Amino acid sequence: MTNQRTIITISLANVVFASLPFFLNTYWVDVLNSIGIYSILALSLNLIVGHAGLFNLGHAAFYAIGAYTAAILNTGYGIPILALLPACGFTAGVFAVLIARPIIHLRGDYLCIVTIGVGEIVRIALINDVFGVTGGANGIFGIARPSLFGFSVRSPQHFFYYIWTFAGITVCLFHLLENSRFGRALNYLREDEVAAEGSGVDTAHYKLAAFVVGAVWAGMAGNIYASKMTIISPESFTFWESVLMFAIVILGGSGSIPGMLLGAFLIVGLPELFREFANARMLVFGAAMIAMMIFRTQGILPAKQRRYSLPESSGEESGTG
Amino acid sequence: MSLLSLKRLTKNFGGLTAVNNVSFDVEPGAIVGLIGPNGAGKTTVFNLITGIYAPDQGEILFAGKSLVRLRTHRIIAMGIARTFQTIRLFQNLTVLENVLAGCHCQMKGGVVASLLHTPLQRREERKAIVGAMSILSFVGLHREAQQVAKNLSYGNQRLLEIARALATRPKLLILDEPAGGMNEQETGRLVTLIRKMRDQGITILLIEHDMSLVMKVCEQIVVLEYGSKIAEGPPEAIKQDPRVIEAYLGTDSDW
Amino acid sequence: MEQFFLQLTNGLAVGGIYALIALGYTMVYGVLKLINFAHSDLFTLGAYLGLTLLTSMALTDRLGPFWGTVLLAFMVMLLIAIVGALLDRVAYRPLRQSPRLSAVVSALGASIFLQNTVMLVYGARFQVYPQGILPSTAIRVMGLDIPMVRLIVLCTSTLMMLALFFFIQKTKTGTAIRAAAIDQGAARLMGIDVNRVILMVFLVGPALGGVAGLLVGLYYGQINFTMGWGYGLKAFTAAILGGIGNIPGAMVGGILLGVIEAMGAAYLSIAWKDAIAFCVLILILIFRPTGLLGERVAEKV
Amino acid sequence: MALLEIAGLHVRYGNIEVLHGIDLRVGEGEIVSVLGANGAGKSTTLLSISGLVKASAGSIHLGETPIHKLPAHAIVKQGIAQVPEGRRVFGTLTVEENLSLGAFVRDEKGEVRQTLGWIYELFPILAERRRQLAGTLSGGEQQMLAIGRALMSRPRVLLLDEPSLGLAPLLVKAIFQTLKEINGKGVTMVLVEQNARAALKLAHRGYVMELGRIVLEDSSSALMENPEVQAAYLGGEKGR
Amino acid sequence: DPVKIGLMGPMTGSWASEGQEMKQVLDLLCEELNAKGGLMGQKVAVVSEDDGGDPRTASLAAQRLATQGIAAVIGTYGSAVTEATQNIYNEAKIIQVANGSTAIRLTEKGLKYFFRTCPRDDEQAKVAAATIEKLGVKKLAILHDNSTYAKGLAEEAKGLLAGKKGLEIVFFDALTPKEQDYTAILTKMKAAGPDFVFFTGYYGEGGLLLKQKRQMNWNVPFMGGDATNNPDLVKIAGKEAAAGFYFLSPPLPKDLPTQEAKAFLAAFTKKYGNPPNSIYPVLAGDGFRVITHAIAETKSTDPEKLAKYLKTELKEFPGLTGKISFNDKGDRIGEVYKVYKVNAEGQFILEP
Ligand SMILES: Nc1ncnc2c1ncn2[C@@H]1O[C@H](COP(=O)(O)OP(=O)(O)OP(=O)(O)O)[C@@H](O)[C@H]1O
Ligand SMILES: Nc1ncnc2c1ncn2[C@@H]1O[C@H](COP(=O)(O)OP(=O)(O)OP(=O)(O)O)[C@@H](O)[C@H]1O
Ligand SMILES: [Mg+2]
Ligand SMILES: [Mg+2]
Repeated sequence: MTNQRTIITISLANVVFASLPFFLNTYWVDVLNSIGIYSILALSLNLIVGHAGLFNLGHAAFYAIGAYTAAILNTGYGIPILALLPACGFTAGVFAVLIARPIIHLRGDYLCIVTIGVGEIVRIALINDVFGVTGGANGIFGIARPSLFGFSVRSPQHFFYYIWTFAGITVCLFHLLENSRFGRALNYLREDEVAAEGSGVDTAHYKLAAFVVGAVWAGMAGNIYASKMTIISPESFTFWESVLMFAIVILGGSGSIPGMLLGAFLIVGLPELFREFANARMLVFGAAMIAMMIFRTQGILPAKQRRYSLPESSGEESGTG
Repeated sequence: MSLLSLKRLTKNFGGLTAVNNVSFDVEPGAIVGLIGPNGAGKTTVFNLITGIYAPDQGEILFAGKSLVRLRTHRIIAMGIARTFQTIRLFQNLTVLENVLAGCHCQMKGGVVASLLHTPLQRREERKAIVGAMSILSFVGLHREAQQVAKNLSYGNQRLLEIARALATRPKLLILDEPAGGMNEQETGRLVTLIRKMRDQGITILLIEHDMSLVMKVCEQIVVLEYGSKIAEGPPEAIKQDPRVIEAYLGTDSDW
Repeated sequence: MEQFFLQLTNGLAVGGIYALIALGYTMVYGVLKLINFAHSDLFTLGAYLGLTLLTSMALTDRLGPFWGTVLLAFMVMLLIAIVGALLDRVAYRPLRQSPRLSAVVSALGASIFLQNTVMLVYGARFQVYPQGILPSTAIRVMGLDIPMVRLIVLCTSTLMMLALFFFIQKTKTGTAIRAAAIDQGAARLMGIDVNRVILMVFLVGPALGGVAGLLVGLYYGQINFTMGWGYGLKAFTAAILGGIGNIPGAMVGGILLGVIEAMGAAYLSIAWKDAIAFCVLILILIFRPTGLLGERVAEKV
Repeated sequence: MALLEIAGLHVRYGNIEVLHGIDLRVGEGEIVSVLGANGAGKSTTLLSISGLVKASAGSIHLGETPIHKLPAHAIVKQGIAQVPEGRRVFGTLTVEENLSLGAFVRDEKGEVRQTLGWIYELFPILAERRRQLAGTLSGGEQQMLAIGRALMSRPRVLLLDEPSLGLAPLLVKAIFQTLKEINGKGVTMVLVEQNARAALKLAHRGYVMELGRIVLEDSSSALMENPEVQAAYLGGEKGR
Repeated sequence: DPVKIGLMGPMTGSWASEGQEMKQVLDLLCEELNAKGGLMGQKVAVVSEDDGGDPRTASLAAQRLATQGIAAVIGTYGSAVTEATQNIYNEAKIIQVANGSTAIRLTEKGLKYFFRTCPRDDEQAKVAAATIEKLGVKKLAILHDNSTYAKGLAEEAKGLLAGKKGLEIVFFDALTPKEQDYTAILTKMKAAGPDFVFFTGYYGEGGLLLKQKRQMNWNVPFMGGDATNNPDLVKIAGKEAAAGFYFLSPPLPKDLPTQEAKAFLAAFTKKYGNPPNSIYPVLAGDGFRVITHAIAETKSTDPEKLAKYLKTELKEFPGLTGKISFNDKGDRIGEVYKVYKVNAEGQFILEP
């Protein structure tokens, strides 16, 4: 059966991937870590941009909120960083509710600029040491490494398994989420809002929900980032970060989970491969971005139609009741 | 009690009164036609009923409850479904998914249930798909279930809109020019379908310019002109009504 | 009070530049529904090309500051227009039939590419315009010294905007541009050559951006290869504030944004200046979801 | 000599071919109607005449000129106007702006104004709404606008894709009457209609399409007598 | 095998001009060293990586350098960027000599292999405060740009000067870097009526401030931190506007009487056509020279030995920017900062 085949292929791929740290040097492992974090971010943004069709170019704000929540609570109150994972998601989610609620009715590009604006406001607030807890431009340092049952995640190799386990869980959960009532509802409002509302879908609710779920995951990614770097500063949460995440979603193929992973490999990995070009590496990267978009206009791995296994007796006509 | 009743409904757009003091009732189980010249305000009436516009004045009661200022999806959940004058499908989704949109308000699974695919959620999902497929067979689109909606022909797209509306389990179905762009044969099939839906207990309110269809299926007809109701009655009476003939039907008695 | 008027003229001048750049965003957006992120780098390129032409051809020495600058402006417009059209040909045209956001990513790539091209060609250091091309005097209005340059910047940008406005509203090509902006297929059925319209848009929009770059160079005297991002973001904000796709909107949005920023800096906090501007933007959009002069909404259900 | 001649036209969307070799001739001053079920390819045929979709094989000639290679805007200049399916009025422009766009290929201002006056006579409601945004017009009003807009270019050949769609019965009659008059002034027409009876009444000849092929071609009166056509397009019983 | 010295600097992004010049300096010094026979009989090679001026890219650059068998790494410029890499080098036991990261806390962590050739912010703040007092300032305005470095310096100086008799800080705020119009800020600052302005940001903004200040006919004297030490400042501001501007800086090579400095300046100008623009690349050069000197002296690339040598044995090494010794934390010892003033010709003149 094809289904079994895919399962076998996927498991094999996972085993190969999991053994990578034994073959790669630390640098490449760390590149993979970076890719992992961006995969998580892209998966979360994919819900908002890819599925709900909401044009969000300020995702770094949620990422930042998560990272700063982790940093502040960890350095200030000594709460273990791993225990803060849900808290980071929670604060980012709450922030998303507060922000998204009034702006959710904006359409397309108006929403886009507002999200950019929110991203910038957050960054400026961090720089200006809002509430006196963000450390201003210096950021916050001395963030603890995660530790589980006395085992401390320290080296890039450790982080590889930590990050990619989280990414794997995210993939599984989001796969389920996509193939459910919730995922479909997001698609409806992406396709035609009036028709969605006219079919009984509470569009405002789902837009907000997309933002919240996306923000929660970005917040948790922020926690992971903070614990990996042990120092965070506003420089890590600029508009450029949002742009990168956005580019991953579109380039990978919006709405497609494998697309997000591949997109993260390309957007984060290519600049590393292009290190050979020294000063011209970003130039080459820019050109590559255009080229990839042109060759795969729908994204590299565009989303596939959902397939449903249909009930047997769908042939004969029956009632509506 | 009437299923739907409009009371002195008025809607202005800038200086234009698109709907002017219109009242009429729809009885349960009836097939009611809403006709009138172009720009008479028929679609606007539908948009008022489904909450896309809010009326400037007047009251809309559905099964005794007021619909005024409710959000559209709430109104749908109360048991009113509609189709659109210009087709509004989810073009890039499959036919089945389009119908599942209609099932949406029958289902409960939220974010967490969706994330975890709880057994409850799975059962619900299963049920929705079965339901959606039976509705598709009902309108005759079950073979296209896994096709992308935009690949359907125009007539089938219209049917799909109806299927999506049916999936919300409406008590009242309102159709805005369902036969637009259909030929005689297809229109004939639509007539059968409309009757079949009524036999399932669904009340129907429709706008149509195809008089052969209207006169064939409607039991009651409301005529609008310049936003105001100018006549109401059974087809025979409407056909004879001089005002309607002058404003809308024309003298030629082809139908 | 003195502070108020100084800040006002200051805001107006900056706003004029934002508006000029915003026009390029809005025009391209109007027709292609594309946010041309590379526009900000065309602006930067305009500033750099202007500098090259200025120093290599000594136009202002030969023709005097006024005519020299005018000629210079035309040359910059021409060059940037060509680059704009090339950009469209290479990065956007292959994406005409694909989802809207794909072109946005291509635009981001183009932006990175252009920015780094400028860096590699001209170096990463600041470049400095020769001094004294624009008069450095101030004129006295009601007891206030208002620098001439500000007036010049404001007048130039206003003039260009008005010219564009009449072009779009009153000429046949302008009508064609507006029609193509709504429905390209239908526009072609009217006999409009849509490809020409798009070419037109990619000539005019970047040309205005290029001139804005030149103005910035002349006005501030200092340019660098990353300056596009900041201006671009502000100009894009301005375009949205006024209602994207709407030409008078871009002008109003630009000027307003300039003034809001100046006032925010003067009376609230300099460090929070941009945050204040974005807050005002968000507030405005909450109450006017399609911007100040937003597109006339005409979606009928 | 046919004014408009389509020979062996193949059209594909992506990798699906929807027209498999269409041959169609329209004489000068003729009204030809095209019938066919949904999805038969009628609209596609009209769009390829206007150059909005490109033929993968075959040719289209207007008189002596091969137009299948021309871009859409050049075809309009040749005198072919279309009332497209789904109206496609410019929603955020006013009624009058829409109409003047219809005359985009014409240069003489005075004559254009005259045509505009004529359109307003034909459709007085458009005159009433001349400053309203086209997108807020009712469905039928938009249809009138689309027809008026096509007429603004004073075409030699007018392609109509379901012009009666969504129009009130009185208006359908009026529009068919108008089309007849315009035809009387020498305008050649291709008419795609679901209202087959009205279409055949107006047209001189007709074609029937099925699944991307022409399956029948005859004079209108002959088609109306044809039992297959009667069953499929005219309704078994007495239709409209 | 050659002895590899890493260079981590911003080759792209906003600070690309610094990083690219850092590379120029190191390439030149490396050539000279190889011409003299290299180290321990081996050639020396510079391996450079781009940190993009951003912490995340920098951490990857550091991982990459760490796997390339380098004996030590020079860099980088920004403090937050350096901080993101400190642990990586430390864990990999690679000596890191930062050249532009002046934030105090970098050396307060007790990292064994971390050094810097630039002085710390508090050093500079001390000199700044002393200068301001000496000039008899009564109403002081302090302006920074919200960057780690500038804000740190501004706050240190504020701390040192607050409460001093006869001196009032009438203005303390930040501008947004990379903009071009600072008249709004100047107008606001002017309204506060300071008789002296201390600007702790970078030369690009500094030049514009001076220029726009002059356009407003405002004659208040300005002083800048060492980030304003760049000839481009004068170009941007114009000579008239820049005249009279004070700034703090480690001594420029041209003002050092030593042979090394003069020779370096000549060689650099010869190779690249202009003298170095910024002081930080020169400090990177000092890092390179210190490290290569230590390797030559200890005849080893063992980090333990090198670190020990640098901390305990290296004394008064004749650097390009003056004498270099390190304390136990890895900070450079000694009064490094000097006060400069721009003269009417736009030259930088060392204040007595
Ligand atoms: N959003 C709107 N803004 C302004 N005018 C509107 C709007 N919606 C409808 N109208 C106007 O209201 C009138 C009634 O429109 P409506 O769509 O209800 O007509 P209709 O009876 O459905 O006509 P048709 O049979 O042609 O579809 C029309 O004249 C139309 O131009
Ligand atoms: N843009 C498109 N992409 C892919 N397929 C298309 C496209 N447009 C039309 N088709 C398909 O081409 C076929 C012919 O369509 P066309 O619109 O020409 O039919 P028609 O005869 O005009 O039908 P109708 O009466 O519904 O208007 C149909 O099967 C349709 O699904
Ligand atoms: Mg209607
Ligand atoms: Mg059709």
